[in-house]
Amino acid sequence: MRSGQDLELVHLVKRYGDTVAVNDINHVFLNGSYVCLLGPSGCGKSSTLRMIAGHESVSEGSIVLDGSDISALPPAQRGTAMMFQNYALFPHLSVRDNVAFSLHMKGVDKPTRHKAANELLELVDMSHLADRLPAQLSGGQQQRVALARALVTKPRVLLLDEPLSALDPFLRIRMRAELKRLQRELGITFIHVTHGQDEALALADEIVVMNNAVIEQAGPARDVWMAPRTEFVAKFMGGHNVISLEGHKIALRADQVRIADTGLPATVTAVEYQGAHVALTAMTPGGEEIVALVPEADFFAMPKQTGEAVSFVWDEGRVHRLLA
Amino acid sequence: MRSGQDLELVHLVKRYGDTVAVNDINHVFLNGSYVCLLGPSGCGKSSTLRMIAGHESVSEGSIVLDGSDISALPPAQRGTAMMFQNYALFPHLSVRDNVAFSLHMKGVDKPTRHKAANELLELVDMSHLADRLPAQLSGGQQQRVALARALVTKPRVLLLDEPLSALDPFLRIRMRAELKRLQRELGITFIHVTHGQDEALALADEIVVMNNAVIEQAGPARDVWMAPRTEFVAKFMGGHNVISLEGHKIALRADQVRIADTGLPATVTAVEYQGAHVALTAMTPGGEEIVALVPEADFFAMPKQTGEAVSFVWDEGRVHRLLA
Amino acid sequence: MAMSRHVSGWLQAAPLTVVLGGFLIAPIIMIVVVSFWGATEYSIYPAFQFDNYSYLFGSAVVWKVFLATFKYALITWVFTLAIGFTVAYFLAFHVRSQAMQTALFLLCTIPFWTSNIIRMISWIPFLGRNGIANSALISWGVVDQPVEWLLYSDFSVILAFVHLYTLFMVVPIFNTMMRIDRSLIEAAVDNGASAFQTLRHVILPLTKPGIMIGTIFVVTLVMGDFITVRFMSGSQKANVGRLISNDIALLQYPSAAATSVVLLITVLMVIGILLRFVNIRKEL
Amino acid sequence: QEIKDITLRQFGTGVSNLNEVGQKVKEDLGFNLEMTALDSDSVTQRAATQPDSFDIADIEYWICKKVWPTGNLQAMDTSKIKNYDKIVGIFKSGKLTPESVIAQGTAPHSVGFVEGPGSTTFAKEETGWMTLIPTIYNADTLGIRPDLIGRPIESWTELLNPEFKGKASILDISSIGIMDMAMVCEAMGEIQYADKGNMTKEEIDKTFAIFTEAKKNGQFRAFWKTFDESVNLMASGEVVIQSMWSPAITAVKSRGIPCVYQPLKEGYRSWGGGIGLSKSLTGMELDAAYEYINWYLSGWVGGFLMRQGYYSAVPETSKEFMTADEWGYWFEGKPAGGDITNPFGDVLAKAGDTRDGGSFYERMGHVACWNAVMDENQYMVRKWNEFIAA
Amino acid sequence: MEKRPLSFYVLAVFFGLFVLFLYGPTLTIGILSFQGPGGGLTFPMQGVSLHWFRELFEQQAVGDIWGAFRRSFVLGLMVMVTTVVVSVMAGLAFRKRFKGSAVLFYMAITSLVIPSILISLGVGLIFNQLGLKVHWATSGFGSQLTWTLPFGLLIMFAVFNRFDKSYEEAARDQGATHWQTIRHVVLPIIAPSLIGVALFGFTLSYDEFARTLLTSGSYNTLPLEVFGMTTNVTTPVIYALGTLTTLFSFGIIGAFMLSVWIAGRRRARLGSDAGKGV
Ligand SMILES: Nc1ncnc2c1ncn2[C@@H]1O[C@H](COP(=O)(O)OP(=O)(O)OP(=O)(O)O)[C@@H](O)[C@H]1O
Ligand SMILES: Nc1ncnc2c1ncn2[C@@H]1O[C@H](COP(=O)(O)OP(=O)(O)OP(=O)(O)O)[C@@H](O)[C@H]1O
Ligand SMILES: [Mg+2]
Ligand SMILES: [Mg+2]
Repeated sequence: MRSGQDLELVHLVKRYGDTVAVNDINHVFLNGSYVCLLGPSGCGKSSTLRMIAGHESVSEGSIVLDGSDISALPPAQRGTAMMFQNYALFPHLSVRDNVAFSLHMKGVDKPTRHKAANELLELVDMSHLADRLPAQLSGGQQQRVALARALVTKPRVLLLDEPLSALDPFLRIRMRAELKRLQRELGITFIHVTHGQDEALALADEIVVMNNAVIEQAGPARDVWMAPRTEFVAKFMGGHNVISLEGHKIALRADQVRIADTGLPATVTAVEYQGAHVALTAMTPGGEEIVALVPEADFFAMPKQTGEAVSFVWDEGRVHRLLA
Repeated sequence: MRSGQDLELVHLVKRYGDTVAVNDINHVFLNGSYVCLLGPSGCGKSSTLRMIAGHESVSEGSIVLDGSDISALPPAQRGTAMMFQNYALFPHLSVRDNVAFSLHMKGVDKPTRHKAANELLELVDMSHLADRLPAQLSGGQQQRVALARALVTKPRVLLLDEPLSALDPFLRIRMRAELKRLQRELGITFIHVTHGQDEALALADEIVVMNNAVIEQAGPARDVWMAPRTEFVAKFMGGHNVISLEGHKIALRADQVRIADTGLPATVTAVEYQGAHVALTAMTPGGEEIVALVPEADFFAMPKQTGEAVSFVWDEGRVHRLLA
Repeated sequence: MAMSRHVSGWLQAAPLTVVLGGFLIAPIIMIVVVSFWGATEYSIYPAFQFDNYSYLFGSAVVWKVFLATFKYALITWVFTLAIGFTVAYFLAFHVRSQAMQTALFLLCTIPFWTSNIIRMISWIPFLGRNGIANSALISWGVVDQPVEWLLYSDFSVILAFVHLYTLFMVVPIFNTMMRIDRSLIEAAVDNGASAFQTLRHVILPLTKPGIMIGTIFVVTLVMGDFITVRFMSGSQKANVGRLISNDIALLQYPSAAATSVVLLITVLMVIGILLRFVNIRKEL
Repeated sequence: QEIKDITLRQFGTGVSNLNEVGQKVKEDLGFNLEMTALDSDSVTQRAATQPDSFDIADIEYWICKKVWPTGNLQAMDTSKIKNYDKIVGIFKSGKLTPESVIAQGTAPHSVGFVEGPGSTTFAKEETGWMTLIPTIYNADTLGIRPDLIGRPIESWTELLNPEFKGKASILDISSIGIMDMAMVCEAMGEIQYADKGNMTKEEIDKTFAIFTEAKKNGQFRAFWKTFDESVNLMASGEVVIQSMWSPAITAVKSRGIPCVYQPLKEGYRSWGGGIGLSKSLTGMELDAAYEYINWYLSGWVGGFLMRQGYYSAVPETSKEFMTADEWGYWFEGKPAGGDITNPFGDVLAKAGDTRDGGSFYERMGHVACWNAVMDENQYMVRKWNEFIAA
Repeated sequence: MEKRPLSFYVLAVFFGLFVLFLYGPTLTIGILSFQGPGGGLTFPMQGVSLHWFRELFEQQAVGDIWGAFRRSFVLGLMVMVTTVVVSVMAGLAFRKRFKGSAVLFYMAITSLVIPSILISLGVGLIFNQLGLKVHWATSGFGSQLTWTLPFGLLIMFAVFNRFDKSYEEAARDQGATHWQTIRHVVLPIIAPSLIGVALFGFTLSYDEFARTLLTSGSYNTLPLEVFGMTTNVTTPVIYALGTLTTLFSFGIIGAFMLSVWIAGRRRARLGSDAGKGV
């Protein structure tokens, strides 16, 4: 639901010399929503985020928060806060002082700012390590401190640039649950840049898929995944086959493709075990690749080898026609 | 099948001062198999691999290849070759010279060694870039060169330490297919260290799960995933719930848990959209967490919110009792 | 394995050890030994006497000279630090392109390639009673008499020191600054720090190692100097180095050696204290 | 071995260690003479400590007093010196003329002879074995900038006159400087020295006390250590009165800046230099060295040096290498008939100019003391260091 | 282009002044070296000419500039080569944390901070007492090394701190011997830094004064000669020399930069699509 407090990008452009990093994008980030900016490397995600944060000047267009154009304000006055990819914790300050840094800068006295910092450390469950230096923390712990530090300014919008990419897969999954929980509790807008579609799907209320400096598709996570508009989105979101059918490109979910006795003939080119499923890649006579995600029990009941001939079927209703 | 040419670790121990990085492990790597060493950070995977490669001395025990103890031999004489995580391509040498390096060291003359290098570059499809320097290659290209360089010594065992971790997710999936293809073609043993269980499942003939300097479980990928022996393995491999049932810890696959009207009652704590599925996390009255992986169509037919009460059921036959 | 590591380490370190042994340790030992010797007009003879030291510690002038040496070191340090830090800060944080940074940095290092002595004496025509500075000041009407203290004074000595040694401050500070993660600055700005607060609370603390290394260079160079003080003060001022060089010139080696020993101990103590604040090997 | 392969290594101060001499030696004698110029402290140091680094030492007599006892030099047989008889008396008996009074300080003759080869103590009179063969000497006084002072200067006391506060200078070579100081203190009537060339500790203390006081009051602009520093100080106007060496005056004058080598009523402070042979010289090299010495005294060098304002040890032979006008101006104190140039072609005096201080006999006849090394030298050196550091 | 904050302009002016301060004397010398034949060491200029440069190439009244230059150049090269070799070896050694490395490290630090004149004095004394001749190529050479080696070593620390050990492991894996690894992998990779060490070693030696003062023997090195000239020469010849040595230094830096640039171009010609994916 749109409200007066949304963050809005209006004809936003970013140029670095001749490179156009962000090309005239328009978008409304609903207040209190968790938005993931998704896209391949170099598509302009960070540039967009950094313009919102105020760390990069706006070449053209404007950024409107709460009805007023913030694009000329200094970072600290925008009502946004940023959490950096490598966390950017001040290495010479203790965890508590890191969190209290912005209050210190405002001239808040020590007891008050330490109290405020402690509260936030409590929130991210880091009170017990408040006196450590950042170098003495693990990646996940550092991330929480960075989060606490970003939140201490009571931002309206929290910006996160690939916050999970420095963590190992195990921790990544745990931390993403925490991010989500925190966003729910605080009720503020999170804008989270990532190039992992699983991360975006898991977290986002809304996914914004960028490519080549423009927004290819934006919408609720499920809409994007269920109905990719373009071939790019379909491929990038994963789990989809893009094949030509009757002169049109269509997207077909891999988990909807079944092996049958008749159907589209194909030759198995790879078999990848994925735990609950087996991904069976096969080549059609037309030279297109199709992946079928077969439940492992079904697969092992009738295993296929590379080189074997198979036939694929799917429900017609599952076919989704692509725009481009 | 065991053959005389297997690689065998016998009571292998590695100590760094007081730290025991590898604690008395025994394992047979079957000749020609693709083995993944899987485990959390710091569990001793790299140490094991580096002892096999000869880059780390063996504190105790021995490494037997082809029936003879190689643990005292210099790296180049072991019949092993290593591919490094950051590829360690010599930055001052062209791609071809990188691949030809070991032959150069042996004193092979230029035409001969270049010919050999070209053959391997052909194999990894990099012939067209043979004159470039490593800095002029993308990550994926560098990886192929590193592979070619490791293979030029005609090793019996190729050791790979997190070979895919420097690549972005998209590329990672493509390169892992190539690794698998190559291993099949060459028919030599690959020992691949990773901490991604999806990677291990997709690639490995055999998975060796390490934890705390010991091997927790080893076996074919499907066995490990279907029948984790310990709680640690069950949790680490993912997709499993570990709950207490009748005084025993059991593992239960998340995709086998269904929502029903009666059954184990629980309260939803998180809903994570994953594309084809939705991961529903809930808390049992006993304080245990259960994840149900619900096909998205089913879920959205009857969506659940955080805080809602649900009941879970599963087929008794799917319960798998854990050792510890 | 462990054994061979030490042995090959020793072999590789041997040349360095030999050079330092022969041209650093042996000379120091020699100086210590000779500091107990006696001297005639033209020669020195082995002895074991404390005359040189008792004279050294007994002379008020010597104490004053040590004090002056510290004074020069301290004042020079303050100026080189202030200037060096500012210059490095400008280069590291205000110059945007790396090519420009390198170019400007090289620009600063080029004068370093002209002989120190020549650079030093070229201040003389500038600062003299009828030098450019005074002519300019008079023609602008700032003063009507030549300013005497521009040359052959503490001012000119320190000016020359600052001129010669500021670069030794700029380089390590610049080096440390360049290694500060830029996102830390953004994080500070994001947290509402003003440019000055960022400088004070983030950049300055993180630049400390560079400052320490620069300090080590400047302090030791100034404390060991003997030629700048002589030239720039017209022989009117003295520091410990001059005391030593005068003694050497007059063949009073034992006395020079005794002064040297005291100077060496002083310098090593100062450096020892500074090294407590920085791990040089890590900071490079 | 042929004579042309021989190379003799000579070192000394920039005053007389000139490359022209080396070239002329090559022309006239056929062998090589390598010249290294150093400041006077380094000269002493090298003569005393590095006997192998030279064949010929071009040093001053007071330096000789320090260096000779080290045994680094060998005595020279005067019978091999052709012009020995023509060497002026100052270097043999100490007397310029039979009636002269011997001045205080380290007079050249007092360190000019030893009993025989190998002897390390000086003889009282001529023995036939010379330590140094005299080459060059002069009478020094204060140099002034008449244009900036604007009144006559007559006494050494003017050096400490507060009128010249911040505009005076002396040289920073202890053995020479102390003598200038002594001249000043004696002229001021503050101290009566028994022998300025051999002061007692009390005399030394008193002398330094007076000068240290002056230094602290800012009397001195700078101290100089070499000839050219003094030239620069004077020429740039940093200093208007200072102890100075004769050719330094001419150097200032040659830039068109007025400068006078002011004769003072208390007399001159004099110095002399000579060449000595390294202990290690033997055989053909030694012969070549004697040949060089004889050549040195045979006039060309003398003329060369005298035309720069120094005196030659054998003036007679030098006369042949000077024009009558030059001889008249430099030696006899007569007004110049035409432009007087130095060997490098710089004009040092115009027609009608006379030399400051007059003729050879007027100048060398008024020597009050010689640069000296005294018995309390080490004590003096320490005090000197303290003075410089004060 | 983005707008710069005011502080940028303030600092830019400060930096400009600093550069002026650095170059002022060099420029003064530069200008004064073009004095007319009648000119002195100070302003005002008395005409403009190349007289003093010509003079520089003629025999001076005293001293031997070109001999000194030659010696300094040779000595600089000697020191340069030795510094590179010894500091690389020591750098390699220090990576191993061998026994006694801490002591050696503190020795190197001492060598760096010890007042130069003490080295001069000590080495002079030793040679003297042992009855050895001091000579620029022996005692002078050794004394200069005590100054250049610690610098070289520190640079090597910096280099090896950033050196990825896996290059060596890869080489060992490929069958390279210890020596081959150094020769074919380590040295080529650190070569650019070695050029830096070499340049540094050469300059430090070429400019070294205090440590050579009592250790160079009969023949002066260039800085000693210049020092001698400051006391023996009253003409702008000394400035001409200064100007010339500065230009000489520029030449060396220029040649160095040119070679780096050419190397860079040669690589660039081979093309690159790094970062474009597979
Ligand atoms: N400071 C800069 N100067 C010049 N070009 C830049 C700059 N920053 C980014 N770019 C260019 O702008 C484009 C977009 O960059 P951006 O960092 O926004 O991409 P991204 O989507 O964040 O990529 P990644 O996933 O790799 O972080 C790229 O082509 C990049 O090369
Ligand atoms: N050179 C070393 N010196 C001391 N301890 C070491 C060294 N290398 C590894 N260790 C320790 O040995 C243990 C195992 O390290 P290892 O590198 O084998 O783990 P890993 O499984 O490869 O972890 P990761 O996934 O983080 O690479 C860790 O506790 C580590 O800290
Ligand atoms: Mg980015
Ligand atoms: Mg590892």
